[in-house]
Parts: sequence; C-alpha cells; structure tokens
Amino acid sequence: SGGAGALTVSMAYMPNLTHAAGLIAVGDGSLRKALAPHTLNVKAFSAGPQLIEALLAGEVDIALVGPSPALNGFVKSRGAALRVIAGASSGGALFVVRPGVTIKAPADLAGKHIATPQRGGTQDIALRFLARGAGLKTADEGGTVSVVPMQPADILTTFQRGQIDGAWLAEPWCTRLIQEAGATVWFDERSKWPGERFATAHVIVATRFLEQHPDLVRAFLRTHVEATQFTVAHPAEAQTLANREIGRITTAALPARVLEAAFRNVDYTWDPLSSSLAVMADHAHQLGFLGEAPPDLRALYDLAPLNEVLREKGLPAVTAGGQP
Amino acid sequence: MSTGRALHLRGVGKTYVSGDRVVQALAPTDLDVAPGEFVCLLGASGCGKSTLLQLVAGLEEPTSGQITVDDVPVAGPSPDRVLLFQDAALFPWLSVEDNVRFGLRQSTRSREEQHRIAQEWIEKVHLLGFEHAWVHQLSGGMRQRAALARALATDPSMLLMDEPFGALDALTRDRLHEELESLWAATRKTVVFVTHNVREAVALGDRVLVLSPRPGRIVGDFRITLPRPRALEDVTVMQQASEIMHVLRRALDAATDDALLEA
Amino acid sequence: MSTGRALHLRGVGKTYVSGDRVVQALAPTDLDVAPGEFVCLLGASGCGKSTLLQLVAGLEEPTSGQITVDDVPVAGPSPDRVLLFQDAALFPWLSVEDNVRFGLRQSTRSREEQHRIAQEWIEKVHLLGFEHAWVHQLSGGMRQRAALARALATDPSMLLMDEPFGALDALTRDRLHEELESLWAATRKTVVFVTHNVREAVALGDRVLVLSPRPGRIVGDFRITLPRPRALEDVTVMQQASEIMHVLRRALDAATDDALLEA
Amino acid sequence: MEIPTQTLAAPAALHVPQAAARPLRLTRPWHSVHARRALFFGALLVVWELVSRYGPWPDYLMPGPIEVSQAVADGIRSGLFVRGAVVSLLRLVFGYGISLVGGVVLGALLVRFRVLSDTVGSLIVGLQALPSVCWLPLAILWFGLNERAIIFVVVMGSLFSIVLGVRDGIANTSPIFVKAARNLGSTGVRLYTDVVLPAAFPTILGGLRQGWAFAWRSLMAAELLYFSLSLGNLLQTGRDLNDAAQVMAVMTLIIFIGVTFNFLLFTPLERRVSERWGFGTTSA
Amino acid sequence: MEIPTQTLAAPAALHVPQAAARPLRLTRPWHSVHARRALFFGALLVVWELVSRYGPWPDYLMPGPIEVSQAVADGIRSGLFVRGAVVSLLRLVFGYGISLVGGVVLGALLVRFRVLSDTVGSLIVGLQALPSVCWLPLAILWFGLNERAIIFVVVMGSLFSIVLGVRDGIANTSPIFVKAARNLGSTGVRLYTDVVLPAAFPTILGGLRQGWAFAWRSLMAAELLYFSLSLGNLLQTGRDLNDAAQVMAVMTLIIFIGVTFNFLLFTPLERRVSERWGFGTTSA
Ligand SMILES: Nc1ncnc2c1ncn2[C@@H]1O[C@H](COP(=O)(O)OP(=O)(O)OP(=O)(O)O)[C@@H](O)[C@H]1O
Ligand SMILES: Nc1ncnc2c1ncn2[C@@H]1O[C@H](COP(=O)(O)OP(=O)(O)OP(=O)(O)O)[C@@H](O)[C@H]1O
Ligand SMILES: [Mg+2]
Ligand SMILES: [Mg+2]
Ligand SMILES: O=S(=O)([O-])[O-]
Repeated sequence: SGGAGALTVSMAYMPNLTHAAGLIAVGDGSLRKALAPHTLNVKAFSAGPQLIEALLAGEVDIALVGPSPALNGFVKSRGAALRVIAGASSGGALFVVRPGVTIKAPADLAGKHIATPQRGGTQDIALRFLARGAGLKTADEGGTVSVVPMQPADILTTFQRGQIDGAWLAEPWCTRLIQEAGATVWFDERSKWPGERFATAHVIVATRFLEQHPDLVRAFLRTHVEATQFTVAHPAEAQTLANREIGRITTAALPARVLEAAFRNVDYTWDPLSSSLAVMADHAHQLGFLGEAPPDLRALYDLAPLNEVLREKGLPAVTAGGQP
Repeated sequence: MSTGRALHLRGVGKTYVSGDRVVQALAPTDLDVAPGEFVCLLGASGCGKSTLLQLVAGLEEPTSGQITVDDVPVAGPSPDRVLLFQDAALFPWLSVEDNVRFGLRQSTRSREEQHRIAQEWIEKVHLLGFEHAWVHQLSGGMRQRAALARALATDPSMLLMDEPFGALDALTRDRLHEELESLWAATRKTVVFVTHNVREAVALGDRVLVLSPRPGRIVGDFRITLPRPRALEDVTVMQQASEIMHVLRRALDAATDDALLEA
Repeated sequence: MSTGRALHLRGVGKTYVSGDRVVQALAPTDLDVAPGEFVCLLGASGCGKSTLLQLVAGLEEPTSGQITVDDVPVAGPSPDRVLLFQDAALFPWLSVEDNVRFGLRQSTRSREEQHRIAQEWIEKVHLLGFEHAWVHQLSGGMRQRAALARALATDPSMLLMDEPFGALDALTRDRLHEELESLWAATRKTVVFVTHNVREAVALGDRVLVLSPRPGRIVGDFRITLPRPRALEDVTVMQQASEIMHVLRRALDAATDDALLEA
Repeated sequence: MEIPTQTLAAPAALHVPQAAARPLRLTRPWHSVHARRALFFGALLVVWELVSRYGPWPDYLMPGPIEVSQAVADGIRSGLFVRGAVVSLLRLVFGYGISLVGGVVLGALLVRFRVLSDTVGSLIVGLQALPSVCWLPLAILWFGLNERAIIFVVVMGSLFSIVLGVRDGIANTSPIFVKAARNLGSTGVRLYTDVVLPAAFPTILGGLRQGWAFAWRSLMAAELLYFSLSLGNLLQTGRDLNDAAQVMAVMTLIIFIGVTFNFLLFTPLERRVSERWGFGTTSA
Repeated sequence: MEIPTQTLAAPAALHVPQAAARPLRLTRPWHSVHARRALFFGALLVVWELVSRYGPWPDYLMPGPIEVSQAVADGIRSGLFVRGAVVSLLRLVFGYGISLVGGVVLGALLVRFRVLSDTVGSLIVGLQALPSVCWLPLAILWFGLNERAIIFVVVMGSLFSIVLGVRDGIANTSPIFVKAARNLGSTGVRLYTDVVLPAAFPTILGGLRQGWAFAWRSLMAAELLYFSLSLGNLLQTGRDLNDAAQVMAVMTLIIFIGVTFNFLLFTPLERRVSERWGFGTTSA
C-alpha cells in the first residue's frame, strides 16, 4: 500500500496447486490489469505461517492461504488483523499408506507412524481427531499413534525409507507419494465432508486494507472469480498456466504426470465453505490448539465484496454460516 | 632534545594481591631524583626493581604513596617517561624498523623524518641490515637493542631502563654505554637505570641506589663523583663497585625470605 | 646421577631462509667436546650461539653437517640433552612447582619422589615460598631460576645453558655458580654454557670458545687449567679473561656486518 | 616481615582513579558485577515492555516481557517446557560431547599432519558454511528417524567450529613451548595433552564456546525433523501457530540456558586461564 | 661474505628426516600441496560415486558426483545458479561487512568497558545460541519484506561470533604489548588500531572465519523468507522436489564458494600472521 495517488498492492500466495486461481490471475496479467493504475507487488511464500507473519507485520495486503494459518492469524490478532473474503479451492488432501502396511480403519492407526505436513495444520488436526474418535491416543498424549509433523519433502524420503507408515497431506505430495513411493490411498479427504467439499485455500485480506480500499478488494475478487471460472472451464490450459507460474517462482515446474493427477484431486471454488472451517476450528479447539476460549469466527468472514462481485456477474451469492 | 625532569616518590609501595597470594614487592619508599640525574638501581633478584620502574612509568598503580614528576602526580603512562622493559616487549607484528618508528608515529613528525630518525637509531644499536626482519628472527641481544632504539627514538625527558644491556656481549655493551652517556651528556635526561652489574652502575650513574631483598627498601645511596667518561675496567670504578657490593651482600645476608604471607 | 657424553660437530652450519631473507647464523663449524667437559661459548650478540645450542639440542635442523653425541647422530630432542632457553620458556599454565616437575613427570618416578626432587631444586634456586606462584607473577631473575630448576631436576647427561645467569644479581649468581660447579664436580655432566660475562666463562669452564660475529665461526679455543673453585674476582681469572677479551675484540673489529644477503 | 597496614587497608586502593585509557580489566568486587547485570537486564525488560505497549507494532506481533513470562509460566506449569528442555539438553550434551572429543582430536591431527590439513582441512572450511538443515536429509537417509539422526545434525553443526578453533589455537601457539617440552622428554600424545593443548587453551576456549552455541542452533534445526516433545519443536509449533509469545518464550528459555551454561562452564574456565596467564591483570 | 654453496644447494636440506614427533608445520613446496589436495578430492569423489552406486541407498536418495555435477552443469547452463549465487553473494558480502565492522567495534568496547562486558557481553552468549530462523519474524516486523530484512538476519547470525572472537582475542592478549604501547604514547582509538587489534589478530582471525561461515548459514535461513532467486531458494526447491541431485549441487556450490573465499581471504592473512609472529616456523 502507499500514499496518495498510485498505490502498491502487496499480494502473497504460495506456489501450490491449491492456489491455482491466484497463480493464473497473476500469470496471465489479468490481476495487474484489473488493479491498474496501481502497482501489484507479488510475493511468493513457502509456508502459510510465514505468509501470515508478513501480513500481520503489515507487509501483505491480500493473499491466498490455507485455512489453518488464516484461522491462526485471526485468532492471534484477536480478530483484528484479517478477514476471509472468498474461497479458492476445496479438496486436494489424501490419506496415503505405504505399500505393505494395512490401514483400513481408524483402529488400524494404533502403533503406526503417520506423517502430517504441519503441527496444528489442517491434516494434523484432522488426524488427531480421527484417532481420538477411534478411542486412540497420540504418542505425545502417551498413546500409540505417532503423529509426525514434518516437511513434505522429508515425508517422501522417510516414506521411501519405510520409516513412515502413512501420511495425510495435500497435493501434489499425495500424488508424488503414490507415483514415486508406490503409496496406496486409504481415503480422499473429500469423502469425509458433506458434499465432498471443504476449504483448502482462502482469499484473505488485511482488515486495514479492506477498510481503506474496498474498490481494490472488489477488483481483486473480480479477477479471482474469473480465474476460478477459467480453471474450472479449461482445466488443461489452467494446469499449464499454473504450472508455468510454479516453475517461474520455484525454478522447477511439476512433472506432467504429477500435475495431471494432482489437479484432478482439487476443486476450485470461490465459496469459502465456511461450515467446514467451523468444524476444523472446533476440532482444533477441542485438541487445545486455538487457546482457551472457543474462537469466535463470526467476524472472520466479510463476504460482502465477493457477493457484490457475484451479483455484478449474475452469479449466486455465498454465505458464511448463514450470514451473507 | 628533551631535558630531564625531577622525580619524587613519597611512601610509594606496592603489594600484589591475587587470590590468596599476597606479595609485598616494594616497601613504602621515599626517593628524590633531581632533573638530569642518572640514577642506577641495584638489588637482589625479585626485590622490586622492575616494579618500581613500572610504577614510575605509570603502568602500575602504587598500593600506597604518591609519585610526582616535576611536581605533577603521575596518573598513567606518558611518552615523556619511557620504560625500556626487561623483556624487550617488541611488537611481533611489526618489522624492526616499524617497531623503532612506533613511538615516533604517535607524534606529528613527517614520514620522512620518522624514517630518518629510525634509521639513525637502528644504526646506533648496530642493527643495520635487520630493518625489515621480524622480531622472532632476532637473537636475544638484538631484541634488546631494537627495544633500546625504539625507546630512545622518542626522545623522552625521562628514561626508565630495566636491565637494558643484560643480554649483550661486553663489546656491544661498551659501545652502547658510550652512546648512552654521550646522549645523556648532551640532553641531561633524567635516567633511572636498573642493572645487576655493579661496575656498570658505577660507570654510568651519578648515584647508585641499593635495594634490600623483597620487599625492596632503599638501603644504600651512593653518590658517584668520579670524572666521566668512566670505563668498566677503571680501578676507581672497581673500588667503588666493591664497596657497594659489600653493602649489597650485607643486605642480602640480613634478609630472610619472609615477605610472602599466605593469607 | 647422569654423567657426561662426548659431543662432536662436523661442518655444522645453519642458514635461516624466510621469504627473501637469507641469514647465515652459523658458518660450518667443527667442534669436539669430551665427556664431562665444561665448555663456555662467548661471542657477539647475534653471532649464532643460541642457534648452536638449539642445533645440539635437536630442536633445529642444521643446514649442513652432522652432530653426534657419543657417536650417535642427533635426530631430534632428547631429555638427556637439556637446553636452558635464553628466555626461560616456562609454561604459563603451570605453577612454579609443576614447571619444575614437568621433566620429572615424563619419567617413571613416583609422585612423592617427583615432589621431593622438585622441592629440592626450588630450594637450591632460592624460590621457596613461590612453589604455587604463576609464571607471570615472577620477576625476570626468578623466571630464569625456575627454568634452571626445571632443567636440572631432570638430571640430563648433557646441559646446554643459554645465558642462564644473565638476569641475576651478583650474589644470587655467585651462589648458583657454586651449586652448578658442585653438581658438575659430582656428576661430570657435559656442559655447554653460553654467556656474555668473560670472567664467568673463565671461572666455570674447562674450555672457553670464542665465536666470530655473524656468521659464527670458532675463532678462539682456550683451555682453562686454573684450580677450582675459582671466584670471579680471582686475579688469575681476571687475567685469563682479559686475554680472551682481547681475542673477542679483535674478532668483532675484523667483522663487517655483511652476512645479510638480500636474495 | 609485617606488611604495612596502609597497603592492605582498603581494597579500594586497588581502584585506579586516573582518566588515562585503561583497556584491560580490573578485578572488581563481586556484588557490583551482579548489581550491574541485574540493572541492565531490568532496564532491558522495561524498554522491551514499553516498545511492546507503545511501539508501532501490535502486541500480538511484539509481545512484551509480561506476556512472554506468562507464556513461560504456562509452559512450565503444563510441564511442556521442562520436559522439552530436558530432552533437548540431553541431546545437546551428548552431541556436543561427541563434537568436543572429535573436534579436539581432529583439530590436533590437522596441525600434526600436514597432509590432513591440506585436504580435510580445506574441506572443513566449506562444510562449516552449510546450514544445519542441509544435513537433515542425509541424517534421515543414513540413520532413519531416530535420536541418532538428531545427534548427527548437532555434531555436524558444532564439530567444524571446534575443529577449526582447536586447529587455529594450536597453529598460533608460540613454538617455544613445544620446543621446551620436547626438550624435557615430552612426546607423542602426552606432548599434546600436557603442552600443545594447554598452551593453545586460551584460544581454543573461544572455539569451544562457539561450538556450544552452534550445537544449540543445529539442535533446533534437527528437532524440526519430526515431532517429539523438545524445545525445537515447541519453537516450531509457536511459529506454525503464529504464536509470537510462545516463540519468544522458547527463545528466552534458549537464551537462559545458554547464559547459564556459559556461567557454569566457560566463565570459570576463562577466569582460570586469565589468572594463570596473567591476562588482563594489569590495572593500567 | 659468501654463503657456502652447500647450505643453499637443495631445498631438500630443509626437510627433516627423523622419526621424532614434529607437531608443527614445515614449509613445503607449493606443487606438492596442490597435488595432494587434488588427489584427496579425487579419491573422495570416487568413494562417493561408489557409495552412490553400490551403497545400500537408492541413487535418487544418494546421487553420485557424476549426477551432481550434471545438476551443477544444468544449473549453470540455465543461468539459475550463477544468478542465484550472485544474489546470495552480494547479500553475504554486505551483511558480513556490517558484522565485521560492528563486531570488531563491539568486541573492543566489551573489553574496554567492563560495564558492557558484564551486561551486553553475557547477553550475547545467549543470543548466539538462537537459531537464525528466530530472527526472521523480527526482521519482517522491523524492516518489512525486503533486502534489509535478509541482511538483518545475516548480521544477527554472524555478528555475535565475531564480537566474541574479537573479545576473546583481545582479552587473551598479553598485557605487555598494551603497556609498551601506552608507554610510547599510544592512546585512544589508535591504541586499538595500532596495538590491541594487531596483537589479538591471530586469535581474532579464527572468529572472523567462523563469522563468515555463519553468515552463510543465516543467509540460507533468511532466503527462505520468500521466493526470489537465490541459493537458499534453490536449496529449498531441491528439498521440496526431493531432488537430491539439486540439493547436493547447491551444497557443492556453497562449499566451493566457501573454500574459495577461504583461500582468497583468510589463507593469505593466516600466512602473513605466521610469517610475522613466527608460528609454526620451527622445523623440529
Ligand atoms: N603481577 C604480579 N603478581 C604478583 N606478584 C608479582 C607480580 N609482578 C611481580 N611480582 C612479585 O613482586 C616481586 C618483585 O618483582 P620485580 O619484577 O619487581 O623484581 P625485580 O627486582 O625486577 O627482579 P629481577 O631482578 O629478578 O628482575 C617478586 O617477588 C615477584 O614475584
Ligand atoms: N628463526 C629465525 N629466522 C631467521 N633468522 C634467525 C632466526 N633465529 C635467529 N636468526 C638469526 O640468526 C642469527 C644468530 O642468532 P642467535 O640467536 O643464534 O644469536 P646469539 O648468538 O644467540 O645472539 P645473542 O647473544 O644476542 O642471544 C641472528 O642474526 C638472528 O637474526
Ligand atoms: Mg626485573
Ligand atoms: Mg642468544
Ligand atoms: O543454520 S543455523 O544458523 O541455525 O545453524
């Protein structure tokens, strides 16, 4: 953001498939055009918490990010720092099992080492909750299920070395585990949710930016909705475009095989799927992750700008927990 | 060239305390040195001679008493009172020439003048050809000579010399005696000179002080009035020396090494 | 107690080369020392005396020639040939007593015996009361004495002493002369003794060797047959000394400082 | 002989009043050091609290000492901090121990054998520049997911500092001590333990302390390897949850343990060294 | 006077043939050092290749030098490695430069002012134990998402090593040099630049080299802040892709740059120091 006249809008995302809409909007130049005459400053982060950190520090105005970092940032700032203003994707997380290991029911988790990408992250919480539901305790509670949060790259290595029995994680890592380490799928996380839909990426905005520049937020959302539509309508082109961006940012694009398979496991939507986030927040809170009091999520969403954009485009409005 | 200053010590003593060791190195001492006087200090090994010089140089703090130079209390070192350390204390990271120039560089002299003065002194201490040698490449005596050049080059008004010729052969020492004496004659610097060679003390000094063994106290004060220049082999020098030697011996025999208290 | 060995040098020379500096410290030299002989070395400052001792000690490698001890070539240091360094070289991390015990600890002696021998030597060099002092707490002369005790405690059959009494007052030196002479009389160790004091050389030595200025060559070899014990003040000692002084002076006057070649 | 009373009367007499430059330390009374230190840390805390409250940053990004000590207290009450610290400390001590022994031996060998110095020595300088996280994949590969992998990363993180510290310490020691010792019959391993290492010790000590710090750093990196209660993990959890108070609480704990170990281990050693060698004893 | 020919005839005469312990270095002919080093690194590569091929690990986890050099070549050809290295090196040099100046000044101040040493000094020991990543959040907070934040992390990672190195170096220097210098009229800042620092330099040098290594480490941590072409990013990308060859290629690059800088910067300084002080010149 800047002073009078032309601003610099700082946008952040991660070079992940679940952020494809953002990658595409940046990659094809439409976002830049939509924000003109203001400048767009894009930062790509490698992890959600760091992105949130930057947003809290006032270095990011608008971003695509996973639900649990967004929730953390919201709770940690006591609801002050950010708002969820749209969804970005759903699905894209699988529970995969190492060849030779049998995990077919939650009870089978006993005595197993299961990797998740991040302690307190979406899958980490879900796994702990799953174990609890089956009457099992995790190792750190003195039980038998070892939940092992580690970097996805290390999950692949340990999987290949036979030191991990299963992993619950996001794309494209599930696909890589399947293709490169012969993993089998126990379940696709979509099967656990009503309507097979649950939030995996959101659009968030710094509250201050939302208040000062609602027009820019709407312009952003307009492009976001268009990019999402494009992704749904033209998956092949979208894949290519998104992958080109990933390659540009990280210097290494995904191999075609991984890209195709992983892309199929993700759904793109601007609906923030707020009910799924409420469930996650509830689970996280029950597991002691979000502080003493249950988080008050009512203020988390501000879907008015999105609904305005949707109305312009003649699309149905979305709601957050019954509120528009 | 700088000329000498008056030195006064009033009840100056030094006791080293470290952990539970307490060593009284110098008993409270009174001493008056006139401007331009050449005073030699004699005394048993460990009796506090080096300590005395360090106190006068302002490099150590007396435990008691006060030192004044021209009635100004000594409150730290000054380039006007240069101490020639017993163990040379040359800077290993500097060449011989740069060591000699070190004191000069603290002044406002031009580089050329510094160079000229340094060369002059290097020649006087017979180290020509070793200007660019490092300290570790010098023999023991060469180090002493380099340190001498470094101290004298700064032209202080008071020279504090701690066994400066101890590691020199007789002939080199004789030559440096001549140099020192003619320098002193020309400038009348105040000199306090520690030596173990009684004849050297007699040959060089206006006065010879004898210290008792640890803790040092002045137990003899001899005024030498023999005509200068004096040679170490002069019979009169030898006579005076043996007289002083007698006092020294008595002091040593009387002493018992009881200055060390285990606290 | 160890008794002396024969020392032979054949064409032993040493040239220091470092960067573009080439210094010939010692010209190729022949020397034969009989078992139990007490040889004193005299020479101008920087003429290669310390270098010669280091070569015999096996701490430096000669550039030319060979050194043998009892016909065995010297190939490194040995506790049987102990060098007393010009600058004491005490270990600062050890107390005086532990420094003196250092050589003893390399042997198979019991702790009690080590302690007893160390105490004995500390007493002989008049350092009682300073057993537990650290090196930096000693005066220059006290350091030399501690180093002397450390070297003698190991009872080597050959003693290489580099100006061991240079920093001592006359009386302490006289006492240590007596100690050294009686030790030598009792054990007939081979001793090579560097000094700048010609009378000391005459008083102690069976032979006095005179080296020319750098690069050192033996230019005088005097056999001293005066009856022992000899005092520094004996007239006969003084006479021999002045004779040797004459040779020394001639050697020095003849020399021009041209040993330094800029390569 | 009696020591005149005035020379021992007041320790204040040792104090040097003059204005002249005094670059080397004085021995000061014990209590004033502690008072000064307490004052300093107290002032630091106050400034921190003020910045946290009135600074330009929201307090959830820049929590003050009160909030952080709350987090420390919570962590300690729940037992997490204590158990985590114990786990980490054990690993640290173990890994550092290995580095210490290996570093001293390797450092000495590097000086002793020119061949090693020319080869392994030049490699070590490069290896030292590798961030600890680089060793993680190899550790998993070679040791699997277990304590050994963590210890390996800790060793890799601290070993090279110690090796180079020991090597430099020995190489920059005056050869006169070695000459004197060999001359008195000291050889082989005893020459190293009795002379080379003690002579180099004042310099080596710095390397050992740095090694300790880098063992910590690498441990933190290694403990991200997988979840089991440890300080590194608590730190990472704090980061993942954007919980600045927890991050700072763990940082405080790390600093506290670091400072404590320094006082217990290294400060006495340093004091011993300066006492023996006479460093900084001059009052001038 | 002429030097007898036999004394200069063969440099081999400087070689010491005896079996006696020789803990200190000889000056050796230049070429043999390089030959030995080449041989060592060659052998290392061969062993690595063999382990990669016939070792118990699949080669995608443990690529050999051939594959890694392939990756290096690819990286260089694509321009990524060169551009990344340039970006990282600039940050490194800049950050290290700040640490160097700040470290020397702060280290000297710590020795000079006992108050500082008692307070800031004891804090630094603890701060040094903090992993570089801990500084990231503060860096973003204070400097924003920009180069300054990265430089800050680099400085925090290397400054304390240098401060402590300088402090220890100065504190463990024989006070005699300072006495001699003050005696000759050296005071104030010149006393430091002319005497205290040169006297302590042999020890300080080790701290400077360690500081350099830790500047590297912290830079790698800082470059994970966000994606922008740099060595740290290339390393992370390699890890994310489980591309062991790329990880090792970047590691090789880091080691290579580390070793090169050591040879260009630190080795000549070390040689100078030993030449002047006479360290390790004894042939015995
Ligand atoms: N830094 C110190 N700490 C403790 N004691 C010391 C220290 N410096 C000197 N001493 C003690 O003070 C006494 C006098 O020492 P000083 O060096 O003044 O003697 P000296 O007369 O110069 O002897 P020498 O002729 O042997 O050089 C000695 O007993 C010595 O042990
Ligand atoms: N390590 C070295 N490197 C270069 N030159 C050296 C080295 N050691 C000694 N020299 C030179 O060798 C010569 C002889 O030195 P040495 O120490 O043997 O003299 P010395 O006879 O013992 O003199 P002094 O009586 O002054 O102690 C000197 O010119 C000295 O500069
Ligand atoms: Mg003295
Ligand atoms: Mg000599
Ligand atoms: O990579 S570290 O700097 O934390 O060791």
